[in-house]
Amino acid sequence: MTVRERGASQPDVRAEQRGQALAPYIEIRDVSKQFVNKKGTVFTGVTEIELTIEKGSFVSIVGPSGCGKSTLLTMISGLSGPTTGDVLIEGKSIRDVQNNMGFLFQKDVLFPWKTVLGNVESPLLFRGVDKSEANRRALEWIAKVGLKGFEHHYPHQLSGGMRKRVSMAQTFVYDPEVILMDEPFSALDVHTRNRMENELMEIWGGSGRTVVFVTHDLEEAIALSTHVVVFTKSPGRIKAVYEVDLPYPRNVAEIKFEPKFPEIYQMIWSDLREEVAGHGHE
Amino acid sequence: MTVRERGASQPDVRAEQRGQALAPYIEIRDVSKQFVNKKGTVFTGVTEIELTIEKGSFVSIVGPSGCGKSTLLTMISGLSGPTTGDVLIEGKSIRDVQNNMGFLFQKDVLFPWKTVLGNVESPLLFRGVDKSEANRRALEWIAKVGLKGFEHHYPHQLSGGMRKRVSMAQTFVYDPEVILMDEPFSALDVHTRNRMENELMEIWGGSGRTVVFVTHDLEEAIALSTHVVVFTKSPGRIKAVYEVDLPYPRNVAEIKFEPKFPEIYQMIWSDLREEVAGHGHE
Amino acid sequence: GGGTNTKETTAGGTAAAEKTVKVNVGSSSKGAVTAIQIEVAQALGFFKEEGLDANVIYFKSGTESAGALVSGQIDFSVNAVDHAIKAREQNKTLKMIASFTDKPSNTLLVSSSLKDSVKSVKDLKGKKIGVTGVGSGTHILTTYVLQKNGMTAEDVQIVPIGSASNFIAAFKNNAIDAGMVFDPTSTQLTDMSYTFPLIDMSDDAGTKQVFTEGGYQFTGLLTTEDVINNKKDVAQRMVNAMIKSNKYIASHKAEEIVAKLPADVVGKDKDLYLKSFAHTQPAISKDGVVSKKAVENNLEALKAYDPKNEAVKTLDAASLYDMQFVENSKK
Amino acid sequence: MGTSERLNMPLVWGLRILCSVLFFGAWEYAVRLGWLDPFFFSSPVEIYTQIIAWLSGQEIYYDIYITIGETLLGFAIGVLIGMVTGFVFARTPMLAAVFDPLFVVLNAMPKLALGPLFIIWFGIGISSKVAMAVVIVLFLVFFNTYQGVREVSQDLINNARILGASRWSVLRHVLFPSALGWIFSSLRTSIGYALIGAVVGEYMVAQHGVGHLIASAQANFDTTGVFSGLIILMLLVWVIDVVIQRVEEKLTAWRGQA
Amino acid sequence: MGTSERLNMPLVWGLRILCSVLFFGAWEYAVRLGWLDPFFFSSPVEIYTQIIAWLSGQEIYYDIYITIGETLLGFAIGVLIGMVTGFVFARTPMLAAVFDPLFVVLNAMPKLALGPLFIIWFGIGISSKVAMAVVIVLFLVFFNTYQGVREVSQDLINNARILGASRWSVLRHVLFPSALGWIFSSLRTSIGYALIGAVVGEYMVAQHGVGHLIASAQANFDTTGVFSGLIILMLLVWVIDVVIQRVEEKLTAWRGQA
Ligand SMILES: Nc1ncnc2c1ncn2[C@@H]1O[C@H](COP(=O)(O)OP(=O)(O)OP(=O)(O)O)[C@@H](O)[C@H]1O
Ligand SMILES: Nc1ncnc2c1ncn2[C@@H]1O[C@H](COP(=O)(O)OP(=O)(O)OP(=O)(O)O)[C@@H](O)[C@H]1O
Ligand SMILES: [Mg+2]
Ligand SMILES: [Mg+2]
Repeated sequence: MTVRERGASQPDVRAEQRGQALAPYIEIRDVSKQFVNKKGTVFTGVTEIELTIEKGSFVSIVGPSGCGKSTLLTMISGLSGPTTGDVLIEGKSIRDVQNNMGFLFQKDVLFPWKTVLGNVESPLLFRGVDKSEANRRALEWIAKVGLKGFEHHYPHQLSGGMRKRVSMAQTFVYDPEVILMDEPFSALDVHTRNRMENELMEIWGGSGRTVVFVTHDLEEAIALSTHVVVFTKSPGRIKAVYEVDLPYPRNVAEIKFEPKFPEIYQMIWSDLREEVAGHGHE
Repeated sequence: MTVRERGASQPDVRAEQRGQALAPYIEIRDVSKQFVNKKGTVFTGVTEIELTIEKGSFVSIVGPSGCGKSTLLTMISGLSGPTTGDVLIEGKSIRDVQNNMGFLFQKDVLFPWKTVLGNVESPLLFRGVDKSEANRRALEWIAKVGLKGFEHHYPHQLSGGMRKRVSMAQTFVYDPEVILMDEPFSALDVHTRNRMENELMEIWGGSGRTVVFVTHDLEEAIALSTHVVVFTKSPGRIKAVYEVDLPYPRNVAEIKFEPKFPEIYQMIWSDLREEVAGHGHE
Repeated sequence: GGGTNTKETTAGGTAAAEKTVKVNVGSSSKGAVTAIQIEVAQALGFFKEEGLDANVIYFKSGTESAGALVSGQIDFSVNAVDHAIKAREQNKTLKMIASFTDKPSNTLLVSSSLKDSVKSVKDLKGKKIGVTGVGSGTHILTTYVLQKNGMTAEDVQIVPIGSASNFIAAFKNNAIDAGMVFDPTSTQLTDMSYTFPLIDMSDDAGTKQVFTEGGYQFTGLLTTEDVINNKKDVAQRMVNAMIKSNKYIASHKAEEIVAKLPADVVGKDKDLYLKSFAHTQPAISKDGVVSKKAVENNLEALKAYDPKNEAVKTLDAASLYDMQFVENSKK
Repeated sequence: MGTSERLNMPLVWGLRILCSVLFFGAWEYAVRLGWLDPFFFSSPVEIYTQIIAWLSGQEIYYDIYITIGETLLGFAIGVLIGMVTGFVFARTPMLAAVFDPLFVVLNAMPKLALGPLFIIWFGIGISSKVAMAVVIVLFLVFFNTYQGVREVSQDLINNARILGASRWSVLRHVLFPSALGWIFSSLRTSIGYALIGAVVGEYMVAQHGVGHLIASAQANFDTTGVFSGLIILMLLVWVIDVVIQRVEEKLTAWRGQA
Repeated sequence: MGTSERLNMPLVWGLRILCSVLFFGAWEYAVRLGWLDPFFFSSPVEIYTQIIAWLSGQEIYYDIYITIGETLLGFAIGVLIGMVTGFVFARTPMLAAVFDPLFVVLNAMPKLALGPLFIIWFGIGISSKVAMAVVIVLFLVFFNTYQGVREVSQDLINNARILGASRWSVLRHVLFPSALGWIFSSLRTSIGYALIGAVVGEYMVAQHGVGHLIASAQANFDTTGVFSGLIILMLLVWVIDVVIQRVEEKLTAWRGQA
């Protein structure tokens, strides 16, 4: 396992074991994001972010609440640019939303005027997929997230966890190359969560897809990822990047019982603990 | 530990150890909730719910996603009536919102036009508390949830976890007698979560306050509660009610290491597992 | 100038001409007795006799109608000669080619509550007098009447009231003490005994109290120089039809004439229409001739109204009308 | 209203009829007792008689046809222009910044004063009335669409963009459904204004139409005619409004119970 | 607009001025070349001269004072009534169900036809113009408030109720701020309509006021006077609109960047 403190040069992460390419895919170069409110006060969301993500890797981001995890994802998605620095994909600076990206937002962003089916179909229809084909693929994904029978419900007729799952189907259905996920599973019961995690592993494992995953659950982060990025408390910086040296394919429910797991967990946790313990309530 | 299958008569839960009263406080009598959509199709959210909650108890509800946990809380809050059956507080049928209740919604329901301070103050001002007193108490709670320095931020300028914490402060600040909480801590990092859990224990422990708590984290449910209610999968019924026989005061982070804990966990989990495993993906 | 909307269609066997010509004629309201020639010609078929297919279009007021005439949307318009004067001030030439009313046919009415105190115009000092609008014919006449009685507009309060129906409301509300109005409003008001007439300029006697000699040109048929020069034939037929109306009106009793008019012209209250027509009838021109003296009186009144208006002072009365068609129709 | 179907409709109708009966009853009574002057207020019975008389004739149908034609045409064109400009402005802040004061100011222009220009540009036929209706409706729909689109949740737009929506798809699938409540609210107001536009146009110049009918009645002091014409207009608007509401209910079926 | 402050304001002004110059330039040019008849279109230079002449006199200020007074008074009363009824109707579905068609239909009534009634009820002074402005503004504000309140998130209302808000607090702290965007949108439209109402009232009957000035000019075929009057009105509306926008920006400062 490789541990790398922030500021050190980018590690030569080995992903050959899964037959993935090695080239830097997403590069985040000394990025910071500042928010200016109407009174002109400046608030720094994240700062000095330097991170390289290889094609095919699964990077989890952990850190205290409010440290800038969502802010970073938003910048990678191209929805909002960094204040300083640059975000590049395949060497090209991101100026707008990319076509090959999926983003599972932390917020609830389903289209309230579309049914479950309509919501899940929509990315396919936006992409010009044939209506009947879109329908077929959407129904398949609705079943995969356990919502068979709810195809014609509107979002306001669903529970919180069900809405989250519709969002998941909406993202996975068009099979994006880069998947950004912001706390996707926290509203799910343990079992559904496990199923979704395995589904994600399956989608990601087979191909060169790249995942950037935000979670508060360190176990989940380690279980899923090739790399875990630890953020400092707000204004967020990268504290360390850990490479998780566990073999794939992994069964998420079982991996905790790998002998190496507690060791990795302890290592990252001790690092993270400092950050999360430090904030608030002073 | 008492285990009681659904349909059995209400148990004689012992709460004397914490000096609480024994009288049934909230009674849910054979309640069901049906949703009728515009086409006239009927969907059953929950059914045959029969539950008595004593004053001063801490009841957790666990169950698969979409089983009707939020629906039940909404009915207890008085925001929406049951289709059949009756919900009573102190023997009186609930017809409207109660003044002594707090409800932490699953959704994000902060007032977007109010600052953090304004949001936290508002229940006090609604209740006619003096402006400066309201201010003082609100600031105190903002600090308790770790948001010192963000008093004048608007909700859209906060991260997901921060917004959740503002909601918490908004509920706790007016010290309601009954607190309904719908997955309050799932968006928080481990440490913040622990702090919030302990804060909750403190608020609840000292007095006759009653808490109904929805979570997907069985550990959390057991760690906090006097009773754990397990729901079946949709349409939700009560499968079993467990009394958690661990001593108070509890330190939430440590209680897992109590010798009795794994035993209780296994027992409830085996019950819950059947339900969560059963749904979807067929 | 227009010309575009005079469609010529063949209609065989007409006595007056081989072709039926379609013309657009503007008027202000169906029930206006000062424009009754149009309705009489329509009802009695005078237009048809002249080979005209007259399309009568109703405008909100004479101003809109005259504007449409200038822009060529219509070929003829029923207006007061004052509109021709005002258009001339804006460098547009409109000419009256036939007269409809050669007396002011306005009545100065006074609220019945003042019956005992107001015996002459002089008694109106300090009172509120309603006119239709600032600079309108009623306003000008009021000023002239005041001047003739040794007063000026400053001695009273002039209140623009707008449309006819507003006058009745204004008298009812006691918002005005007197008003310069024409039919059917004046008849209606007197009929309802809200008011009594102080000076009635519908007949010779009343007119002479104000304009000692030559009358006063009120309504008539206006057209543009373009029509006069380029559509002589159409203009001639129009004037012929109008003179037939004038002669018919002069030679028949009010009851007979009104009986010939359709219901939408007469309105719901037949009796009122008859009374107001009978009241206005003396003002209706018998031969359609516009006299120079009458138009000069108009200019006189305007000068009284606005002494600073240089354009009016130099204006030649004869340039505001053209009697060639009336002359021709006598032949 | 979208919510009305869940109300007790017979009761609603009962109350509507009760209120109408009370209103017209009081009116008739007041006229008969001489509290209201029938010259200005006519009376319900007379108005009723007049409307029946008109409806048994033929001309009124042509007048209605003309007026409704002008209204609907003006409404359709105005809504189209207003909606398109509203969308464009809401999504193009620069354009909005430059021209939005112009819209406010043009909206405030008393169209009555432009009568002569309308006649020059659009002639004395129905086009000038349609144009009058258009310029009135346009601004109302513009302002509501503009505001409606600006109130659309940026999060939903972001999601749509991530999901690959083109500008047009964002418009079609996010902005439009989201602003629908506002657009319909403005449609309900606009239909009234379209009618007012047409009627003002007919006041200005006309040969036919209900507005012309009212103007003629007014010139003849026929208050009964004026009110009868107004009531016919109002009934027409009511019918159109019911249609608009039905469409709205269809299009906003996704909404939850209030 | 709320967003304008983040735009490049000098550029916005530059474009505004450029467009105005082009527009007025083209107009002047067309008149000089004889493409437009000054009888109907006057010309920018003449209008400018007329406005300057008016402004160096005294009467115009009184006219402006009268018209603005009527407009603002009518606006204030109309907004108040419209907002209150809008809130009440939105929160009382039964009332709304019974009377909402009435509002649509009354809105569609050509107020011009009611002139005589306004005079009887309100006299020929400023009250009748204020009343005219009120009845026009009222409906616009009503419909937008009604819709704005109905669009308020039920979740926020629920939260407020749980937190102990009385009906009044819900109104004050949830419904009102939430509907604010809509209310302001309707205010911006309404101010124009209030002015139109006042001017229509002045057309109907008046001794003073800019509307009266325009009507008199129109009666004299004085197109320059008509346009000059209109431009003065529009400038006034523009000033009021800027004030409304400033207030809106203050009240909606909580909103994020679009
Ligand atoms: N629009 C904004 N204006 C001002 N500050 C903002 C804005 N958006 C985010 N922030 C601030 O930036 C910081 C990072 O926010 P972000 O949402 O990225 O946190 P996060 O790591 O995702 O937290 P969480 O785990 O709670 O979701 C927070 O302190 C937040 O207050
Ligand atoms: N307004 C509604 N109309 C129709 N169905 C509804 C409505 N609200 C909830 N439901 C249905 O009722 C069931 C229970 O929903 P509820 O929100 O109570 O679930 P939950 O137990 O809270 O789930 P989660 O853990 O995902 O939040 C779900 O199947 C949902 O689809
Ligand atoms: Mg976040
Ligand atoms: Mg829930």
